[in-house]
Amino acid sequence: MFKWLHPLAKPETVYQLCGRLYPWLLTAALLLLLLGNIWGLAFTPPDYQQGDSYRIIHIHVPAAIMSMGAYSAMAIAAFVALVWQVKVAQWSVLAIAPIGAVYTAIALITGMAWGKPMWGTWWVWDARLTSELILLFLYLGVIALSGAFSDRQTGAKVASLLAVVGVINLPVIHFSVEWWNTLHQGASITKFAKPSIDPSMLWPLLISILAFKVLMLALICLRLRTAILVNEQHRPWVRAMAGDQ
Amino acid sequence: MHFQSWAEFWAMGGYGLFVWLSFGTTYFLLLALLCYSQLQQKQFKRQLAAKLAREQRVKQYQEQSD
Amino acid sequence: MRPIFPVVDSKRPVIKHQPFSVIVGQELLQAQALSCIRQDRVLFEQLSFTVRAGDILQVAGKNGAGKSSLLRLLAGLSAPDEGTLHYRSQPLSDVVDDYAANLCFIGHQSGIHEQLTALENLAFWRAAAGVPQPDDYALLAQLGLAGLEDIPCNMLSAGQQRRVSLARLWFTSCQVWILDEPFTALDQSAIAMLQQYFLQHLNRGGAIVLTTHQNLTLQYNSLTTLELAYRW
Amino acid sequence: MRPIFPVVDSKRPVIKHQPFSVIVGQELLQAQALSCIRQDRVLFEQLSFTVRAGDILQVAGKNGAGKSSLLRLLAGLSAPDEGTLHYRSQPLSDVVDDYAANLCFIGHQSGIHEQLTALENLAFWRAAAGVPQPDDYALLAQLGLAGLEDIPCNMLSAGQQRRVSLARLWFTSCQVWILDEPFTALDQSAIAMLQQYFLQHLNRGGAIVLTTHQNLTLQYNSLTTLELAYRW
Amino acid sequence: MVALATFLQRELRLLARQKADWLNPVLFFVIVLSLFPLGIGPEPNLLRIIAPGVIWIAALLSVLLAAERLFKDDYRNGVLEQLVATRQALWPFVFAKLISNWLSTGLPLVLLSPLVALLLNVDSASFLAMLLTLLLGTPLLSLLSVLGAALTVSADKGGILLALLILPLYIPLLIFASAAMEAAAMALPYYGQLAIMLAMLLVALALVPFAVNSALKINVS
Amino acid sequence: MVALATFLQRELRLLARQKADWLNPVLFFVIVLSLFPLGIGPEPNLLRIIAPGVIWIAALLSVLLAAERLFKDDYRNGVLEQLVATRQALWPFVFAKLISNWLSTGLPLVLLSPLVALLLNVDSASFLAMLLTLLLGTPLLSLLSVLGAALTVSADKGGILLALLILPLYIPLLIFASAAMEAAAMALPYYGQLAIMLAMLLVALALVPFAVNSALKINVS
Ligand code: HEM
Ligand SMILES: Nc1ncnc2c1ncn2[C@@H]1O[C@H](COP(=O)(O)OP(=O)(O)OP(=O)(O)O)[C@@H](O)[C@H]1O
Ligand SMILES: Nc1ncnc2c1ncn2[C@@H]1O[C@H](COP(=O)(O)OP(=O)(O)OP(=O)(O)O)[C@@H](O)[C@H]1O
Ligand SMILES: [Mg+2]
Ligand SMILES: [Mg+2]
Repeated sequence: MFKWLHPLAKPETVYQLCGRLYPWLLTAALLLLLLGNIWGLAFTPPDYQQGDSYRIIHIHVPAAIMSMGAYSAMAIAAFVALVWQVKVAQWSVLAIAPIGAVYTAIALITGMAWGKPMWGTWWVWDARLTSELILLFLYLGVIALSGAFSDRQTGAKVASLLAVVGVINLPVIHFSVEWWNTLHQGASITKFAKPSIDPSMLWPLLISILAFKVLMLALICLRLRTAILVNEQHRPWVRAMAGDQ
Repeated sequence: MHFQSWAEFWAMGGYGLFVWLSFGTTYFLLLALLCYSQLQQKQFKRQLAAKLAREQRVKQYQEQSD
Repeated sequence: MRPIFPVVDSKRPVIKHQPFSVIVGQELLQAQALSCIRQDRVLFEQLSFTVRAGDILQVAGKNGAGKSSLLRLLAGLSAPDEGTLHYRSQPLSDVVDDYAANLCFIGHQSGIHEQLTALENLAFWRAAAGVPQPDDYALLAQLGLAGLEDIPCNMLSAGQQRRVSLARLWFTSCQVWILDEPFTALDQSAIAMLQQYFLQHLNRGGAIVLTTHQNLTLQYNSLTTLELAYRW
Repeated sequence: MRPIFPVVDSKRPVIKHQPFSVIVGQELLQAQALSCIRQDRVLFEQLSFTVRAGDILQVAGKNGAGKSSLLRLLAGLSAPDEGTLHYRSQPLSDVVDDYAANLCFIGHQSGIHEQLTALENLAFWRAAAGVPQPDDYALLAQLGLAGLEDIPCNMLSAGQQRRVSLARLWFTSCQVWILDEPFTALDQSAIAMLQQYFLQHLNRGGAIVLTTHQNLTLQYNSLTTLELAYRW
Repeated sequence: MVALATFLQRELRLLARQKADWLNPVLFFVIVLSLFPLGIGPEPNLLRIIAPGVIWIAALLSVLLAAERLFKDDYRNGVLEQLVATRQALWPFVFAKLISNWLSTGLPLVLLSPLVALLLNVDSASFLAMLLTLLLGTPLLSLLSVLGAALTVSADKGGILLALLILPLYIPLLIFASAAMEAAAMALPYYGQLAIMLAMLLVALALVPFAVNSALKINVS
Repeated sequence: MVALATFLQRELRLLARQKADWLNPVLFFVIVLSLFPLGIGPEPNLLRIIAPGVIWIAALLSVLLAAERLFKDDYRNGVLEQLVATRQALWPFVFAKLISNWLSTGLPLVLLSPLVALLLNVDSASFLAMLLTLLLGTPLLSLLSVLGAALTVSADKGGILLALLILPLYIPLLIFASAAMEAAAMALPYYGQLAIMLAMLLVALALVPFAVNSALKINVS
């Protein structure tokens, strides 16, 4: 059934595929990002409550959503790598982790910059904020762990294991933080409730989300290519390529 | 176009600092990640080429000393 | 409490080996077209050999040739980059548990805990091997460690530590031994004794793969030397 | 940045040794009635000997005889339980700094940091010895480590690590070398090269105290063997 | 089972030999706790409010410090490598480590809790909650730290990496445990929190040994 | 001097190679700080009150954890033994360790302080005090932890013994530093506390290297 997937386990094929996809994905991502953000920044009316500050939504929400999306992608890759010993999957774990970390950092920073005008403080120990912070720690843990071994392969395998363990823990973190917060706070951050979005604001937002997603794919292609080169550098095809330059 | 002038656009209804701070850092971080990833690839290719040349030399050296 | 003056009778054989079911000359390990890559350098390629019951295989080569790496492959600790390993004609990955149960691997590191005494270390390895009935005083005396059984191993000299580590060979019932530089730090008499014991194991139908930079001095019936070249 | 392609010329001597002021045959180390007690056991007693410039002293004996303990005494790392040590006819405790500056001690442990590359380890030991002007690429190539200069040492094989550790002998200007089992993990060609280098050092008026369980194979002019008995 | 018993005996013997291995975490726990009155000021009310959180943070740190060395010795001298080569002996080894880790770090914390209650002005209702949460929570803590230790045995960096890995996993435990103690202080029921902690413990008990096992295998290969 | 420069270069190179050695303490610091709101509750006022003590306790712990490995590697592979045999090279070695330890743990904490102030709602007056106390206090912290590391390098017990040795020495520092920050929060002058911290730093700077030196010598013989 998965026969069509089989060539994808071959590093050289993946390398070439990524190389072919990368320019298209990158241009698409940049165009979409520009489109969504300019539309959202300049061509939509301000929110009746939040004024123009709500325009941060066009990067905050895509980054926040994709930060979680990246984690699931990473965890799936890690699982595949551990169970079926697919090398390409293992390298993609390390390719995705920094992207996820950057997206998470963006979500945190933009959230903070939004919280200052809205809530009057850069940071509160709210449930969603806290779990996003923990997500950042998880990413950093994976990255740090993968770099902690002098043997590259060991680092990649151990980091995959941690990514899988983290995914089991993710819902636990999510619910515990949610539950913990409602005990103390709750009322003071009702502003956080979903603002009902006007369709005219929704479109640019959706485009920006798509842009972040495509950008993630492009970055994965780029980083995976490097990872393949690094890990396959003893293969003739890599050597031939390096010799050409 | 919702804004009347550029000045108004930059001001963002008084929220300019926060809006541009977020957009600025976002673009900076994304761009940094992109450049870093690209740089990594270039750097590795260069390293590999150097390594191959070096290997050649080590082989030569071994042949000489044999 | 253990008896303070154990009755040691070095004439009595310390362990009665339950003979493993052996067909002499039976193929135990087959390596086919193995290759190993470390740090993107090919250490060896297309390496094929067979280890039969009763065989002793000495892996030789210069420093860095890849001897230890090969031994770790054979012990199932890492996977070959290419090629296959068979154990009793079955792919290693299918019978890895059977194989592991029949394998005694002692690497560069001694595998003894420095805070524990020789006796306690042996007890640990006995339990790991599933061998009951300790008679370790006699065994340690035989290995020249009489009187040093119950001091922590970090107070033993380098060679004495090595002896404790090798003591495991005296009670294991495994058929395949993989030993990485077993003679390190041992004095000449200990090396001679160990080699004598190798002969016994081979005669019982065991198989040994080892590396050493010293020469094997005894007369072995089926000693093969596998010379790995140092490749850059 | 270091040059990627160091010019390696194995014919050229790597280091020009500044000859230490030597009166050949001068007494360097005198041990008088040394005794050493470990764990309430007397390892050796009333041990007296003299090491002169140009001498090589091989401390021999079974595992646990007390060779390493003696070497640590001689290196000033621990004090004898009885007896005295003199350096150039002065009590060791009076001239300990002079002595230390003229002593190169390499123990059982290799003394290299596993996270650092061979080059970086050498730079460290150069600085510790106060020797300037590194030409370490050539030195490492001469030791058979060409191409492995800049990977962390924990990725080297056991023998390669040992070679890095011994590389120190090639640039030290110390007169007295104390080496505990320097041949461990080395292959035959490396041992031969090392012994050749020992000869050079002795001819320059150096002195060597070492232990090894392998035999010294070269023809030394003034080789003394000090046999320690294993005493219980 | 025989192997498990022998291995456990070995671990306990090591603990008896290296008393500092279990004495130090306990002392560390007490010292860190006594730093808080010094750093924050001695007002009893403030101390009582922060007590639940502080106790659990100190517990985490002391267990973490102890966990780092768990597999290091056995890795360095090749025991682990040779155990992995024998395969079937790895399971009892892991369980022996888990049990001895809890006995040497978790249990002393539980036994020490009366003293802690005294130091931080914890009242008797929260004290019971503290005891119960420690009983349920410290085994989970042990499981997590053993996992962290197994992940990092062959890593070049030491204890802080371990801390970094474990802390996110540990946050739910912290939240529920301190919530239970706070609820107790307000005379509210806290079965819910305890039940959740129990559930987490059971899940971890089922999954962590597998993860530890494969982490060890990866680390020696 | 040449030796000091080379040794320092070696330490920095090790840090550059093992980025985790200085990244992890920083992350650990941040993570421990973020545990407090989770354990104690998110009320900003409460957080502000406990901030000085908590920051200094977290700083201590992260420096402590980092210090443990300081001499361990060099001891295990015989570098220390062979350095002691050469004697004169030991001094620059110790100074290089001291400097690199502060650069890799103390300095990042100072640089990180704005973020911390944000997380724990510290106001700007106390923030200045926090910055100053960290600047004066972290070198002292480094000195003490290096001393602890040197004392315990050959002990078979790991980091916790170190913690025990160091924590009592550290209490005066904790008291003065958090007192300074509290004074700042109440808009009182805090030169006195700073002066005392400076004095402690100077005394330690004069004495600790000797102690480290002889501790190392004792440990290898
Ligand atoms: C550091 C501060 C913040 C963080 C870490 C953060 C994090 C997140 C995350 C993780 C999501 C995705 C939720 C999901 O898809 O389930 C999200 C969505 C969202 N955030 Fe934030 N946020 C922060 C501040 C804010 C602020 C200040 C506002 C507005 C006042 C805000 C408004 C929103 C909105 C409107 C959404 C999308 C609604 C939804 O999908 O549920 N956020 N944020
Ligand atoms: N650190 C120590 N503490 C206590 N006793 C020790 C210590 N090191 C060695 N011993 C004891 O001293 C004796 C001699 O040890 P030493 O290391 O000197 O032997 P050696 O001759 O070097 O042996 P080998 O050939 O095995 O290296 C040993 O039997 C041991 O019991
Ligand atoms: N853990 C490792 N990671 C990466 N490369 C390694 C590792 N161990 C060894 N190597 C590389 O593999 C090569 C072979 O090492 P190996 O230990 O197999 O040699 P060896 O034949 O056992 O040598 P020796 O006689 O010195 O023990 C070495 O040159 C080294 O560069
Ligand atoms: Mg080897
Ligand atoms: Mg010795």
